[in-house]
Amino acid sequence: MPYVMLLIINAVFVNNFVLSRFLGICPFLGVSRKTDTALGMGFAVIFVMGVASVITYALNLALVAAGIEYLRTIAFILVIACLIQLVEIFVKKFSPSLYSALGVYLPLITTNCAVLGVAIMNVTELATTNVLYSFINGVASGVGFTIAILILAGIREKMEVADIPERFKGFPITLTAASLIAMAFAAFSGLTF
Amino acid sequence: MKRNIRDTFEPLTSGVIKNNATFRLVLGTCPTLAVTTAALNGLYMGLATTFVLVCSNAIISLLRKIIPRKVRIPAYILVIATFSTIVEMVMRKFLPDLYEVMGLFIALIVVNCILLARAESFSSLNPLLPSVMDGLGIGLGFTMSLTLLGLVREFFGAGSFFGLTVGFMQNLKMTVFILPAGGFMVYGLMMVLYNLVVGELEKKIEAYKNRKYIALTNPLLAEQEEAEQARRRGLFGGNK
Amino acid sequence: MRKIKIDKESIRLIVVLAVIALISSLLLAVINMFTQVDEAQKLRDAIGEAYSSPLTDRVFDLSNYENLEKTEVSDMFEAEDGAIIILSKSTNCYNASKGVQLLVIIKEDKIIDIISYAHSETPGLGTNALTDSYLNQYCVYSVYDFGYVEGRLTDTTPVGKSVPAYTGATKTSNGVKDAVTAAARAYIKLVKEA
Amino acid sequence: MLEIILPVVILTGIAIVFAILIAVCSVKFAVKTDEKIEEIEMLLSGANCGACGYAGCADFAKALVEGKAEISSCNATSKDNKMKIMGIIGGGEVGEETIVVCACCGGNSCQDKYDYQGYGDCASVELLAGGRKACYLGCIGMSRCVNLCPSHAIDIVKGVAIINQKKCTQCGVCILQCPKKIMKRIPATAKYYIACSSLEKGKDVRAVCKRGCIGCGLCAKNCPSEAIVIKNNLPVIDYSKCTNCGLCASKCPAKCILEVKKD
Repeated sequence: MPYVMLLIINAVFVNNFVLSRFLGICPFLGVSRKTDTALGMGFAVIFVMGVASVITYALNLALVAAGIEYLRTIAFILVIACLIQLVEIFVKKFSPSLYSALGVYLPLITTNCAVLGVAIMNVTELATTNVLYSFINGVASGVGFTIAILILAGIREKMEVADIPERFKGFPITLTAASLIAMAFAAFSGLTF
Repeated sequence: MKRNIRDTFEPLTSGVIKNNATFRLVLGTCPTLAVTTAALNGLYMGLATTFVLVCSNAIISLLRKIIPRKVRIPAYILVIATFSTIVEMVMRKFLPDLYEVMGLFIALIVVNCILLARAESFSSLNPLLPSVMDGLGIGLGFTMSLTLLGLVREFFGAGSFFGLTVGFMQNLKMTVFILPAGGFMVYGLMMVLYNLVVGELEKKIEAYKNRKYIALTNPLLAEQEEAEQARRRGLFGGNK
Repeated sequence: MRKIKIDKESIRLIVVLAVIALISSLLLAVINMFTQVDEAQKLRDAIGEAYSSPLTDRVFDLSNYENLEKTEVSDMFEAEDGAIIILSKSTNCYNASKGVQLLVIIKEDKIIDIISYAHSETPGLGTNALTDSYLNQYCVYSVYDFGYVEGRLTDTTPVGKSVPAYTGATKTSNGVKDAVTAAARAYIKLVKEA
Repeated sequence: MLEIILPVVILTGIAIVFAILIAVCSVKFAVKTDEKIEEIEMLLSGANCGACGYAGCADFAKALVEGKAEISSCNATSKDNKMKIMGIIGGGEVGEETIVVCACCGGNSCQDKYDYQGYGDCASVELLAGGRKACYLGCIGMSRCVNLCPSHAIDIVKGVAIINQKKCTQCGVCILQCPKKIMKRIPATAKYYIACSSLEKGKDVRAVCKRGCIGCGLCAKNCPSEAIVIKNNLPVIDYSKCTNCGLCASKCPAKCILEVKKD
């Protein structure tokens, strides 16, 4: 049990996927305009990361057994792309509003480095023999991603009404805000396990 | 519609400045922040990405009529991943020392959003040559902005310039620029600078084009314009 | 489940994706065949470069050697002049996909040279702790200076003898320290006590 | 041989499994979008300018299919596309092709009532006693239309707005936004237009603006096809009769009948 807690704290705070490992920045900047779309995006990423972790874990066993390590990246990203396609179909069917809000950014989750990053990290660094740990790590990283994107979305909503210099409007001010959040999260880098 | 020569080369020029991937389209930000801890890394990453981007754009534009809409993303991703894995394998065998330096970046290319974004928005809708041009343009624009970012972060963060340490910066260097926080900040500020410079430039060109066009339509205005020019030339001693 | 009508569209969808996957995997498999890098040969070349004297063909039995936590000693060679060359890998660093792999050369219980063989640390940040100038700081120590509690890697190196971590690359420095400690322990276990 | 077959089997296996899954799901969870909407959306200009009163071309296409909107309310789409769209939804009339011009050529040659030092564009100046220009219907020249034009086709030259017909998509945003309402539509075939909209008598116009139309009626007298009629001191061209001969423009003493150039 303590190992799991450490795993979660590590994935959410210490090695937060967006703020310290620089993965998944495109949707992080793109979709964080409003908190509800950010939340929708966060849940989609959590779902995909969780399922992807389990499937890629099993897939990796097959690849290692077959001895074809080089296929790992392409197999993983194919699985993730198909998963995203399924998520897109479900979201389009069951919540059109979220679908129109996410819109162009839903396919971008596919190339989302975070999802592939989790998949590969589960296999290389974590190298656990227990699929449950990689699932928990996937979900925890998704939660870390959601927390980061929610914080930024909250700030960006405040910034809509703030008086920002002309040139800073749009992405530059978002990046500066993200930089401050990253600085805050850097405080967690002390507690390693 | 027939694509004249200007149209096919237009994506190349517009890719570099007008819709530069890093500063204008804000794509491929993951490797941009992760890799630009040094200018050389930015350069290598940019070149590697350009190569894979051009090849994948070419193949995807060839296959665009065959790939059905519903499964377009997995198909594009397969093409992109295949190319970058091939590049990594070939480089590992035949260029070991270059692979030693760039090995890490090649693996990062697969997750680069630019490739899929360009595949989805451009090369899956246009014939071969414009797609290749677009790949080249966006790639070179990406390389330029990555090297620029790498330069700034390396100079302030590690006090070195393309790897050679700069004397006076040694006791001034702030490693925060190398860390993620610095990365975001430098990226934001550079974007402001970029928009400032390129924005003004474009406005001037736009105004000039409109002005030239308007002189045609409105003879009286044209005369006033010439009178204005002559007065100004008279005022400043008139160049030859 | 009501009968899904198999229309031409979904058939085409499956066929196209399968064909693309087939072609790309075929391509990759073939290219991989031709670009198989012979790891052992690469290692021997690296050792040849790093250490002048030729290697004897003495083989160390590493199969039942129990590695320390998060480290792995993958190869050990003996040079003719008695020096032992160990390739040790540690994953207690920033990016563990390739970890930190060091070639540690030990002669008469003293570490005489350390070379970084392979790593996947962030360029410009982690690589500062893998430069020769930083690694040479370890070359003053003997094999016995690296403490370890049986099976569990601890930082019990005697005070004053430990090498300070490189600021800004603490995780990589820890990786280097663990790799060197693992190499030292392997040397003691397999060479001295064997 | 095995190293070749194994990876191929594994990767193709994954691809087939997921492709089947996607095919099944896309059929089972198909959202009934009327493909007519997509078809129409392809034909529309895609400028998303909003002049038709809908959020974008997608909304406009849906409204068209449901019969709530008329194709003629969109000016940005080309004529033959409109015909095709009419074919799809069967009905509605095309509405003739038009271009947009600015019915004023005063600008700096028109005196100011006061010197405006504040923020904002034409709309804010308009709140202050009907704008800074002495002529009530003169172009204020604070580039509100320039900023709002989606295709950057308008430019303020010598204080008056000029529309670059090459870039203009006739979306009509400037017509909606101009506080003075002096942007007007003329048939695409027209070559000449009256670049003034002042209804004052000649004496008052000339006192305020050097370029305004003094309502002398020379253009009406000299027009061979009697296409021009003077209504309260301002000539109005009846474009059905106008043969684009250009006589009126040459005869006009104030030179405020301008030619439209689309090269």
